[in-house]
Amino acid sequence: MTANDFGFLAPLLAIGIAPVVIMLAVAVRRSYVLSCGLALGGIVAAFLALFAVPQGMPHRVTSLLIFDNYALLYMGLIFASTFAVTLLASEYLAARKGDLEEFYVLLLLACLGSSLLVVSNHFGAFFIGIEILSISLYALIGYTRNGLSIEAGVKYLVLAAASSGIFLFGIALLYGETGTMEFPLLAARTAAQGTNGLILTAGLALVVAGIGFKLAVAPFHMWTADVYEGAPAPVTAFVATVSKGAVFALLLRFFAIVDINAHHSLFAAVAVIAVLSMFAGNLLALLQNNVKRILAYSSIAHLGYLLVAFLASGAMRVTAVSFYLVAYFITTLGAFGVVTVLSGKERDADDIEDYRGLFTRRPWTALIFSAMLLSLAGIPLTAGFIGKFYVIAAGAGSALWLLVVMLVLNSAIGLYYYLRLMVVMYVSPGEEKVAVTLPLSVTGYLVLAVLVILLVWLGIYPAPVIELIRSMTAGI
Amino acid sequence: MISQVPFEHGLILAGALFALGLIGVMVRRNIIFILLSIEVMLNASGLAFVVSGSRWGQPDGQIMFIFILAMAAAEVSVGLALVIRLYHLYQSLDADRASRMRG
Amino acid sequence: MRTLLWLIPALPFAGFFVLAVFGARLREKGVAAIGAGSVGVSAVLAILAGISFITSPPPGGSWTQTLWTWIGVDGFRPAIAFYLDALSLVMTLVVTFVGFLIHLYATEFMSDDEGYSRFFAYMNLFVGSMLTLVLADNLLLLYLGWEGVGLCSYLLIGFWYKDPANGSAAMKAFIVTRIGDAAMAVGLFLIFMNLGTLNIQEIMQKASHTWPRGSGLAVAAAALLLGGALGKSAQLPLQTWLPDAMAGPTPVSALIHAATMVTAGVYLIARTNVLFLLAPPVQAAVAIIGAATLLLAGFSALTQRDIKRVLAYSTISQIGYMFLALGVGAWSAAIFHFMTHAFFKALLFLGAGAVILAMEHEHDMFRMGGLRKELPVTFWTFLIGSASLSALPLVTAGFYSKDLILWYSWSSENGSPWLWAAGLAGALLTSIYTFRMVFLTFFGERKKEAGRRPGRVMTIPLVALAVLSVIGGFAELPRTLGNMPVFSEFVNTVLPPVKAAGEAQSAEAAMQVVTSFVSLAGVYVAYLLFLRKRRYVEGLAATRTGRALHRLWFSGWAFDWVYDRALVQPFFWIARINRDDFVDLFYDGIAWYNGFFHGALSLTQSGKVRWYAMGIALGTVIMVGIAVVLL
Amino acid sequence: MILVWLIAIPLTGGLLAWLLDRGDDRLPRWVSLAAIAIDFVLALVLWMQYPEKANVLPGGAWFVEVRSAWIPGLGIGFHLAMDGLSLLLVMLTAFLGIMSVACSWTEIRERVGFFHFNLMWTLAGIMGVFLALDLFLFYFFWELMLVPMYFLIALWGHENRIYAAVKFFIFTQLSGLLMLAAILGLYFAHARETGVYTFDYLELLGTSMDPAKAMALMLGFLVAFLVKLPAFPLHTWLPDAHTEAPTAGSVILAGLLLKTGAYGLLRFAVPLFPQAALDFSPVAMALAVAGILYGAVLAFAQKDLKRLVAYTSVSHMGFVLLGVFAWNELALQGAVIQMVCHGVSTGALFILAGALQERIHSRDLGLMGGLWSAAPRMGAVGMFFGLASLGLPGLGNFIGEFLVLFGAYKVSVVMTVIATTGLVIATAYSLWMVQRVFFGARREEPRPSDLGVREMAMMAFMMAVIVWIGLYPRMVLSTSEGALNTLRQSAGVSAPSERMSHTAMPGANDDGK
Repeated sequence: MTANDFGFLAPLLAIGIAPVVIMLAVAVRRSYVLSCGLALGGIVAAFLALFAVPQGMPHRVTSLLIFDNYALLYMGLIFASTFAVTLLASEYLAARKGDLEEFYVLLLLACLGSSLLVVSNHFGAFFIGIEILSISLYALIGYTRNGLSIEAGVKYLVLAAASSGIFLFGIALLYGETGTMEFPLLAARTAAQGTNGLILTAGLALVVAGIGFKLAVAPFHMWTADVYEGAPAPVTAFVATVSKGAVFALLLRFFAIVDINAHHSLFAAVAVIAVLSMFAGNLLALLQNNVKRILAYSSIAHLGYLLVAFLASGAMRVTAVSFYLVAYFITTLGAFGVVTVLSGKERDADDIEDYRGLFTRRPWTALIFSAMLLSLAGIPLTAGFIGKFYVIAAGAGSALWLLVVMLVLNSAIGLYYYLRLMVVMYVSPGEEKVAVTLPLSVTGYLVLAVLVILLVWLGIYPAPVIELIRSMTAGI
Repeated sequence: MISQVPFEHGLILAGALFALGLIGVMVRRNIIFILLSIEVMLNASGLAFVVSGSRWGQPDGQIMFIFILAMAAAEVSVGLALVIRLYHLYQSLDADRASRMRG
Repeated sequence: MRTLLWLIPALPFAGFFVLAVFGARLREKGVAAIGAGSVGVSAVLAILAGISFITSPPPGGSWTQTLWTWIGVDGFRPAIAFYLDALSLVMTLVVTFVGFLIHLYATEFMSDDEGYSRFFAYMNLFVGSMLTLVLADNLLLLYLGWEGVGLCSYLLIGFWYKDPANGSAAMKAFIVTRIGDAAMAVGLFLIFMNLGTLNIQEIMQKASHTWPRGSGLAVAAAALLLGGALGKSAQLPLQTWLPDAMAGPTPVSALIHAATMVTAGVYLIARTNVLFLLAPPVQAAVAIIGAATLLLAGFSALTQRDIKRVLAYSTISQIGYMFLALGVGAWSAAIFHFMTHAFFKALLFLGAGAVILAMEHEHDMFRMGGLRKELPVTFWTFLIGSASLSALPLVTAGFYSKDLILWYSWSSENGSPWLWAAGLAGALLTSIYTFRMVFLTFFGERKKEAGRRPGRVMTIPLVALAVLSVIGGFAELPRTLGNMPVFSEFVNTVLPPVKAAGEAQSAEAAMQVVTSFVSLAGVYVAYLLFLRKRRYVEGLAATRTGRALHRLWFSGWAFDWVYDRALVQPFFWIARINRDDFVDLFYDGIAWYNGFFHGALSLTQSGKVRWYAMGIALGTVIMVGIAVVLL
Repeated sequence: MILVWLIAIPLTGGLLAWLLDRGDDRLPRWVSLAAIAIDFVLALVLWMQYPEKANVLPGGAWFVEVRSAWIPGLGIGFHLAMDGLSLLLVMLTAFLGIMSVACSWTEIRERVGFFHFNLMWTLAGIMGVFLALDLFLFYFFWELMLVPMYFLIALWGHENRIYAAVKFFIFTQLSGLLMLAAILGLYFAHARETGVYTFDYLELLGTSMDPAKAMALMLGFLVAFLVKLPAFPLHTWLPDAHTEAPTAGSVILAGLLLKTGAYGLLRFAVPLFPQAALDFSPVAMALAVAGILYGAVLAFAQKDLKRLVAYTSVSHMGFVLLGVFAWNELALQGAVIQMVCHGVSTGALFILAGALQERIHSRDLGLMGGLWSAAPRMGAVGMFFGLASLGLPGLGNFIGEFLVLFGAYKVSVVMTVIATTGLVIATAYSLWMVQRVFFGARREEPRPSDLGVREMAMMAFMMAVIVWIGLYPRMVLSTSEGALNTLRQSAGVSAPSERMSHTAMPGANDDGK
């Protein structure tokens, strides 16, 4: 460990120190505003530290971690998203009773776990990162301690732990076959061994299955809707974006090193997962009446789309996945942001009836939500459009025509429920519903406004972001 | 050097344990037993690590096992806290009762 | 004059435009002035054009006035251009002059109708279209006029729109003629495709160079054009619309469904005579269709009760004569019969209109009778018209024209005794049904008081047409009777002369005696059966065969019944059963399956964590399974 | 730059209309009207500058062009260009845009600003489709116009509007995505051949690939355009959407959206894959003919006035499809004329249906009848457009249909003959419609009022256009001539007509037997 190493570690350190500081502060005096502010400060510091990393990338810190542009990009994405979640949560939580300060401790820890995932170069680091993330999430999901929240927390805990067992077993198999858990070394030895080792393939499959749970792809998806529904809306946003994005970033890095195209059977298995996810997600969402569940199912389908790009080869693959993730982060944060700002003290605004006539009551909120839904549906002028275009382009570029056609068919199915949700907001409310009348959340709307601007900007002029992503992911 | 247990034998044992744990998660209704079964799964994975480590004569497998232990402890502590809340809500430890969200 | 040719059709169009836009605000007098006036001026112009055309015949025998290129794509350049030669001049004169008389008549006939201005707007539009048809220099413009007159026919049959029956008759007329028009359209495609032009004169030239006589393409082209002509001229098998078309006001029947539009088919065939000459089978078909039609329609006319339906069947029958003439190559005879027919049939319709008006819109002849005294002018003019229709010898126009046709059907190269016999039988039928009509209407006992009598404005056209119905025939005196074929000489500058087989003059004279005798005999039979000894007829009709025949003839040989069962009902049936578009079932099915799978998958979301764990376990097994099995 | 303005003005107008919707709902109407009228004037100015012989311009028939980078990393450019074909369709768009604002003047009373926002944005999207020369940009506009159209149907439509709107959206979106996949396939095929990654139409022209692949990609394009057109059996979204949409929506759907499908066929599907299109043309022509007859029969069967008109569109657009796949100058010119005239005449029929619905609150033909005596002007106008739709000579639709048939005859005699029978059924349904609505005796009181000044003015303009094109179509023909010739050249010499003309003579003989 050198001083130089610490320079690279600075973002992680900042995000790791912040929860400690908050805990100490809470020990001195409970102040919601203070802990919230400290959390924001910590994230900002970590984000700024990204720009201060020393020269000489890619740089490895021990065999566990690697710092390269790719990692910086994803850390930036994670920090920005966590920042948005923190802002969304600040007013959402303020309306609730109980000890709220620890929320930020957990949130920052989850953020730390995610960040660790994107810099990990070793299954050890991967394991530590994913467990920090998971264990924080158990508590976050059950944080509001009402019935649904607890139920969701327990479900997530049981299933996440079981899936941890699965990928751990897979890692053990890989390790047993190759004698290393370091990605590049593992890839080299795998290639030397040939790609048809039984235990090796089984190990990889188990790892993918365990990760599949985190990504909520079919058939590991069944927890998603329940957890999304039960968790507090800002936490749902975090689960849907940061936790999935970080895991996907890791998956992408791992399989960029271990060439998935060389493992034909694994490739086929992942393709099956992709198709299953698309269909399961879209069909489940079709007539669903709970908005959070709709978004949950929709996220299953979106991960299926993302896997199409993931399975592509060539230069477009990483750019397509990364751009799609950026668009998906913005859109999903926006969608759950709307749910958050509309949620009352008693329960979240997750019934489709809560949205009836929203356009008359709160035109701007309705428009923002429409923009998010359109982006999810991949309609022009939104980031989602460019994202979907990119994914289809990646698929077409690698001649994965079957997957592309499946994607296209599923987009059409998906359209149905996005439109269904959207049109509800514009029909005239039968009688004025006063179920959800919150004071306007200033920070919430601030976040939403920024997200919408980003959404449209990416939809109209994505060139700079595409260039940024390209240059940042060039090393992968 | 102590004669080693063959790698495959160790793996078979670990795999059997793992399967037992997984089946336990699926068939037990009591949430405590489900948590126990998960412990079995995690430990089976740990065993697989140890066996693998011994195959290559490296400490890495054992290090991973220690990680797993730590993680399992953390998980159980959070898990038990949630279980207590659950018990408050339902007056029962039946995992199937916690199914208000569905569809 | 030549540069003003375009004004002849343009004036009625202008009249239409003015009436359509401002008609609702004009008083009846103004409407009448514009409506009849525009056609009148057009008639004057036509006469002036005719005089100048005849006095100083243009080189090549025609004038062409091109207004502008209508469409210019690739080699396809039909123009809005008018072409005047002897044939179109005759047509133009008849159309404008008879048209004007009928307009004049209608100014009184239609007075106090709430659709007065609408009526004249339609009529003007008709005259304009008809003139476009006859003056068109290419088939596409002709087609424009062709469809235009069809449209006006439709509009005017359904003029009294409040009665749905009129609307149905109008639709029937338009749709049946459109069937023929579709064939004609294909004919246009074929001609353009193979000859590269639609200009009529160029077609004539190129066709005779390109296509050998009897070649497949020539036959196809002629047959397709014939299809159009059959529809428009109400010939077998597309004749069924014309009797129903009598639902329109009587001046309409006179103008459109007797004098002008229905003879457009005759004009078309005469205009494109080269094509028909190149296609002998088709020309023979024209003759046979004409002969068959004239007989069938004659029988039907015999049994009608409605005075206008008698005239309608009579019109079909007379056009049958014209087709017969065309078919045997007696081009000028067909046109000559067209002209005389226009005079006397218009006269008969106008007379019938006066009767109907007097009878307060009663059409049934059996409820009329003895009107001779009450409507003297009408009676005498009607009698002249009837005589002309029956071709009473020497003094009527109809005699000269029909005689010519009968003679050529025997003597021309394409003629045959069978055709002649059919024509002769038709002549007998004609005079029987004509005088049946006269006797039933004007003789016998009076059954109803005559109401409104025709005024001066209605009388003038009657008289004028009566005069023409007599003297019109003298334009063409046969060899046996003075030998002054003025008309055919004039028309034959355009139309090919008859290829006669060279029969002797004595044969022609004998033939004329026979036909004269036949038509007089018909009058006597009618007198006997319908005035003197009604019980013969009643007895005849009471027998089983008589009743069946009567029913068959009365219904126009049951064509309507057959078409209804064979075509109309199946079409309605198909339309009805597929109203909701069976293709949509497929998409509905897809939607249903999506909903079904949604329901099925939702069941897997049971909310039980153990079940979810099972899903993960299963998924893992599947994953590892695929990865290992496909290895 | 003027091309950008053409798109930007309605966009801005729509936004303004929405923002200005404060109480007085006349403001949004006037703003929208002004915006689209300016567009129309711009288009007219362009038309006047249009060179007489555009096909002699170097490098194709483009006479206005805008090109700038957009997403250079992927070879996506912001490339708009106009030739005679685009010009005609842009004019049609602006013209019907004016009509659709005018026909909503009294019909739309709720959320007027938002309505006009959607209206203007749909129009802008359509303009974009007609002008885009970068395939990505084309797809962008193609999708862009859907959302506001969806809102128009779903929010201001009739009873069953949500169903119709969703059906419309899903049909077009699904087919659009297939087209996107095909666009990308072409993009990569071109890159593999030349190493240049670009979506630019002009560069993608003439990309060579193996026939099977070309056919697959062509079908991807085709399916999008055939859904939009719509062609049998992909048409079932149309009757629902047309029927349920508000009047302005129906006008735009029938008048413009369908034309984007035809435009796509002309501009992209055939020139990009000439050989595949040629191989496919018998099937396409058969579909076209099936559509002509099927749509006509269904139109005849309908009880709902707007549904009837909707099915007539299926029939009429069949002629366009027939013309496009005949691919000779006559047929193509006919298709273009048919596009323009169908847009105007069907638009007018929908406006009439809307006016009727405003008055008697029904579209059920069974409840109409005898309206002529109460509303003679409406009757006359209805008659006029009924006649236009049955293809009466002297009116524009006749020119279109007949040119198509003349052209198609060169390629396939049998198809042409069958298509011609469609004219008879067209007569049946058009007359049937007029009969049911206007003739007969009026059963129910009160009598509806006749068309007012605003409505009459609209109708007068639309009738004038139809008559003008019917009698003097040369201005339209000469405008599109250069563009169509260029398209035919870019498709290469192996156009269907060239090949088929060898077989046309014996074919004609067979027909004559």
